[in-house]
Amino acid sequence: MAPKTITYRQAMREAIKEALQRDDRVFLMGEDVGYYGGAFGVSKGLVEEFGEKRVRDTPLSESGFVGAGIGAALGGMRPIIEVMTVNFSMLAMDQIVNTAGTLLHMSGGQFNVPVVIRMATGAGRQLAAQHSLSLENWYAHVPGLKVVVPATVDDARGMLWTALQDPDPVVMFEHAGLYNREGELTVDANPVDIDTAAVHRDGDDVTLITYGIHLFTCLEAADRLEDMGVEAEVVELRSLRPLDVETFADSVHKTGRAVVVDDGWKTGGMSAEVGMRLVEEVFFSLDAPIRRVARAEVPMPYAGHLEQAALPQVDDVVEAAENLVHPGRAQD
Amino acid sequence: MAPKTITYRQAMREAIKEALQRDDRVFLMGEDVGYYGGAFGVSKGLVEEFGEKRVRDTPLSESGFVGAGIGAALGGMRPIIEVMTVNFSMLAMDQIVNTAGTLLHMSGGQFNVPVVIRMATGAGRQLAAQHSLSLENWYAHVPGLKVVVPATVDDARGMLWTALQDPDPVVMFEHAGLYNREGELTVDANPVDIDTAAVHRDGDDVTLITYGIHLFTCLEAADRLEDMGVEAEVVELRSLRPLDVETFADSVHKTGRAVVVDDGWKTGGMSAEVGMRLVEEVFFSLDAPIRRVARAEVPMPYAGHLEQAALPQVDDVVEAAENLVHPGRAQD
Amino acid sequence: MEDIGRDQGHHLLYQMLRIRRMEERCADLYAQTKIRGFLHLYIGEEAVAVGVIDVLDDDDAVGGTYREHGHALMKGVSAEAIFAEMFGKVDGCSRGRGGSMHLFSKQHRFYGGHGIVGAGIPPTVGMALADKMQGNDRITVGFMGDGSVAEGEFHESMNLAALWDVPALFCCENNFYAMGTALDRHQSQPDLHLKAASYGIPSVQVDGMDVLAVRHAARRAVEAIRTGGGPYFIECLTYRFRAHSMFDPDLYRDDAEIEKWKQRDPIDNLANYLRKRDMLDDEQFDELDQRARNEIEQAVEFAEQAQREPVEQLQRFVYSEPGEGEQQED
Amino acid sequence: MEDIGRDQGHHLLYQMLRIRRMEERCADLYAQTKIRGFLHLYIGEEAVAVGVIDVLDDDDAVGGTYREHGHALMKGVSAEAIFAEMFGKVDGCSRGRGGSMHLFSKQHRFYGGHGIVGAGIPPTVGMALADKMQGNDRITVGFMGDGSVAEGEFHESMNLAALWDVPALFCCENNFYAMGTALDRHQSQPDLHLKAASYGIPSVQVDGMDVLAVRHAARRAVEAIRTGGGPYFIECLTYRFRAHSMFDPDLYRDDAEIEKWKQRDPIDNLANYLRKRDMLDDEQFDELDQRARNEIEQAVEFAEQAQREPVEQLQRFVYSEPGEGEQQED
Ligand SMILES: Cc1ncc(C[n+]2csc(CCOP(=O)(O)OP(=O)(O)O)c2C)c(N)n1
Ligand SMILES: Cc1ncc(C[n+]2csc(CCOP(=O)(O)OP(=O)(O)O)c2C)c(N)n1
Ligand SMILES: [Mg+2]
Ligand SMILES: [Mg+2]
Repeated sequence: MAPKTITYRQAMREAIKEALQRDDRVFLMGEDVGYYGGAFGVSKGLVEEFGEKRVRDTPLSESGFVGAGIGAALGGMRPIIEVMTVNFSMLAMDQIVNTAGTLLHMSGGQFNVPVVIRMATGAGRQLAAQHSLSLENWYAHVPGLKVVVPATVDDARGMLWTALQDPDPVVMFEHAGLYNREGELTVDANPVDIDTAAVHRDGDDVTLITYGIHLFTCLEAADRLEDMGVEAEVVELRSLRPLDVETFADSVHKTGRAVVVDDGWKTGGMSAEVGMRLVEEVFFSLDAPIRRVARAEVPMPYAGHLEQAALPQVDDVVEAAENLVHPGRAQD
Repeated sequence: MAPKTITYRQAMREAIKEALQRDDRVFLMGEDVGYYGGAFGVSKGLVEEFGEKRVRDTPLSESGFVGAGIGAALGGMRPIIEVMTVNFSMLAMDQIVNTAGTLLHMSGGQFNVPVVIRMATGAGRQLAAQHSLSLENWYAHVPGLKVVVPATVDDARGMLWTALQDPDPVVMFEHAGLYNREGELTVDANPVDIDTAAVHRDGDDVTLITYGIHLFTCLEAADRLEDMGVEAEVVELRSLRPLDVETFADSVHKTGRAVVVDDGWKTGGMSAEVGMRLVEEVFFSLDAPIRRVARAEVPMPYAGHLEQAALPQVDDVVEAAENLVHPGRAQD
Repeated sequence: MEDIGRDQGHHLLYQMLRIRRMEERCADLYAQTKIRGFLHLYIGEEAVAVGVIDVLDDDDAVGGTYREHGHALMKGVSAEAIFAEMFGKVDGCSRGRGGSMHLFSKQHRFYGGHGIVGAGIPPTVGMALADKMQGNDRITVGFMGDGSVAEGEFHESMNLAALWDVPALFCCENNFYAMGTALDRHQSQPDLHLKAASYGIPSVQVDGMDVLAVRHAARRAVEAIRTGGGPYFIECLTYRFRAHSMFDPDLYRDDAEIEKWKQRDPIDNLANYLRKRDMLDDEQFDELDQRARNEIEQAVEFAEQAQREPVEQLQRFVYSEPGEGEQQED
Repeated sequence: MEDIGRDQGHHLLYQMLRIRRMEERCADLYAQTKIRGFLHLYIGEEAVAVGVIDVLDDDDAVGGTYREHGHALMKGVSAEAIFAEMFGKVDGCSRGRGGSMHLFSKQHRFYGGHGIVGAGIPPTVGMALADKMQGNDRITVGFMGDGSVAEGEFHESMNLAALWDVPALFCCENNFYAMGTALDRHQSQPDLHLKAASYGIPSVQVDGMDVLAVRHAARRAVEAIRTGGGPYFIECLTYRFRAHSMFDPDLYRDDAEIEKWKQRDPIDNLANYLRKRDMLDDEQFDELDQRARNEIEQAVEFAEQAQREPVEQLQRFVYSEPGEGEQQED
């Protein structure tokens, strides 16, 4: 079978559809997942196919329906809970962190919570401060949760089923800027693991470590760097909790240099954690300080030129990597 | 005037009282701040003195009353909003982050939000998973917010007034384990700044960087280290946002070694950010990897022996520092 | 219902026309990608903003949702400042930082478009509380959608407003849909004013396609608040003629339903009322309409010409600069 | 009210005595620092847990708040497992991980003490939804305090439960205080059952100091749920005789008020009822009481002897081990 070209959105939709077909206990719930077709069109057509009970529109009640999903999981179902975007997930934060994330431990192992909580994340569409957050790092901070970030169509297609097999809560982040992106679905896309990082490109000079949409920023930067004679290795985290430290530490052990690229704010973001793991694991292999390329520390402005200036760009990654490899040169 | 011995709780109470006396626009609001006297007894007696309007008991409605406090600030008041503990602040997260933290920017500078949001934080009292969080790092991640952590009685007494003068939202964390702690209030305690770190002890061999309750863990560790011939410098952050990088980077520039001690979970915690700042600022002065001593990655268990095992202890700090200074020795 | 005179009638009609023409122009400009991000149009719902805000004093405060262009315009924010904002220009009412969903004007006590459903309600309570604590004789009006009534913050806010007896007017724009979810699929009790009543808040339901009915209800509410002090709730039954946002293919509503509501267009409604009473003829209507169109065209022109914020200013307004922010309403 | 026979009467009395004696013992053990952390006693409120849980089937589920010892015991969790839990021992019903606020027993379908006020309510809706979706003929009971009714999650949950018509029984233990805040200072509508009714949920208020009244209301509710399928709400008017927690100096209540309520002690109430009908004498009472005391003493003994979890196991139960968790109720 030839590889099939598909959008990220379609890949997610197929994943949900397959899950609904394979397991009666699975249902999708969230705001406008039904008749609207999902805020990003991901679940279009599914309510018509599976009915209102298994593709369940909810009122605007993030804490209520996420908590209800957790309860449904305790009661034997396997809910896919869609929180429209990570911005609104703050309203359900307590349920995700302090109910889903604690029940197994607090009950001494009795009550595990098999839910998958999906949410769109990220900026880049001029939605301004309240609709542009990237809070993956907050969820990745919490023991009891697993956090995955599909970036490729293979992962959009494959991660959901694996996550649904997991007895514990999995939070899945889909960057809204990816839905229209096309990619080739490899034939053996399904199933995929949800706890390893992937090396997308080999290189000896510097490692670019990232996740989500900036995989593509980094791949483009690596192309540009190649033209400049710098061989960049690109590592995509895929899972933010657990972190596959071995894969990215091995890479930096080899290259001696790392740039960590993150869509969220820099201070206290994922890139800080990745950086510190490198310090802990391969400090003596480091030839240069670790560099972070992340979002500017500002509530995201609406105006397009300001938004683009606030977000990590290919140029920023190229410059950071180039500076590490040739410290003197950039100043010229 | 001789220095006065006072508990942290009394210092906070005096600070609130003074603020209520000095500025008519100031009022205290929160669950049980009135007739109960505050969950930790901080506001005991104040409703009797200032009346129900200025010491305002709220229903259990974290999002509602925090948002109301934000509105009151917009309307010309200077509310001190008490969220009983950081655990419950997740219910008000959206208001704090996505209203208080965004309004100034979204409005192009028109609507600043002069609130102080106080909350107790931390573990150590066998309150189990849901009541033992330390999420200071989450708030410190957010541009638009300032985050301060008084650890000494001087700061408990002095930071509030300074924070109330700030035109922007300030989140203040009080570790619940500090309220009973006594300290000497220095005569010139008031006012204090809320944006610099403090060096509590000088030393040339290693820098211990921390904030909140673990200032005392670190000071004790430094005493123990001294006995072992290791001179530790102790830096207390005081403010988590902005971070006074200069002070702690200068110290590590001098000592070449750093242990960062944090009450929260390690992954993605404050200690990761502090560590990465050191990598960015003084990488070439580092003689050894930066070490983190933080909470074990587990929802806090109730049982006392498990809780203590999960929390940073003086022993852990001593061992980490000692290992950095004498890498070979500990293995013996 | 109260009778109105010719001038008042023309004034209300004109205000609704300004909003209508503004929103239609927004749709064009979105298609031309001059306006970006989310854009939620108010077409069909004009009688609500106009009827309510018309009875307010200048120093009363108003806050809205992300569907707030009409409220901003009616509260006095200029069309220029609104379009410049949506164009992301520095002359916008939020200096281009907010966009369509986040119009602000401190001068007009318009405290914003809020993007998080329900999250604007608690601050409304707080602003009213501030007035009460300071003895100010002014009220705060918070608009909200039917969808927000399902959010916990609605409930927490109603309880607080009632307990503290604050001078707030809550105005629910019940347009029967929260995005694609019909009212009876998101509310177990679709008579939303009964919800507020269950907190002891005086509460009425009103025809939101009839600006005179809305204005009448709002006037009574405002009087009650100014004399009694406590909160009040108005549910306006209305309808959006357009999709939820420019991204919405609007697959979940019947054409017939939309048509039925269009028969009740609030502008036609008022125009017919005035015509029947000989207070309006076609020429007058056209003149009002032309005036509105001209204002909007000029505003678009202004926005086109306006400057962008230099990118060096990206990090401004994260925190107040020294000396800023101290005069906050005191 | 339904009549009860002697056996039933003794059974209910005995259950309340078990709870009372357990709670009294907890207070001692807290003073001895054998129990640590937060401890919230149920003394005075026993009729609620006993009256409601008595009419449930074994495979109905129950969830509570942090004041849940009584519910756990009544649902079948052994006093041994409860005390061992509060002692932080591995034989505790949550292996010492949960403590007083977080008793759990999967075997008894007791899904926990929940520490975050209001946050247990949405999961209750979800558990009932799961039963409905799977066609299970069982119901889920969620207990909550009056304080939780002010939280947004209460409101979101009532709406969801009513919209989805789930087999859930919500039982509000209205003890007139949320910590130190009196009911009428935290609820604009202190008749809490009216709140649930405003979502279209059948709802009653009942004397929570009268176990027979509670049981009667619960039986009717459970029948309604099992036949009709939808949710039901019972508000029990009750009172805690002790402070909110062991940290609470209880400065906000009148002694006279406490005394008044103590006159209505649910145990005395039932005992008097039975005595009047010649179904109980002093000797029988003492015998029941002694049986309860013995059970509790044995449980304390068990807890004393039980082992602590080895510290090497600290990180267990953060995630399921391979093979664990797959049998989750399916
Ligand atoms: C808390 C939150 N959840 C979800 C959204 C996404 N969203 C934006 S508007 C909307 C529907 C709101 O409907 P309603 O309150 O009736 O207002 P209307 O759009 O009809 O004016 C939704 C779900 C949001 N902005 N905030
Ligand atoms: C969300 C949240 N806010 C605050 C608290 C602190 N707190 C614990 S119990 C309590 C009072 C609850 O009162 P009520 O619901 O009436 O239950 P009762 O204790 O009377 O049984 C409060 C404020 C909490 N646990 N959770
Ligand atoms: Mg609507
Ligand atoms: Mg109570």
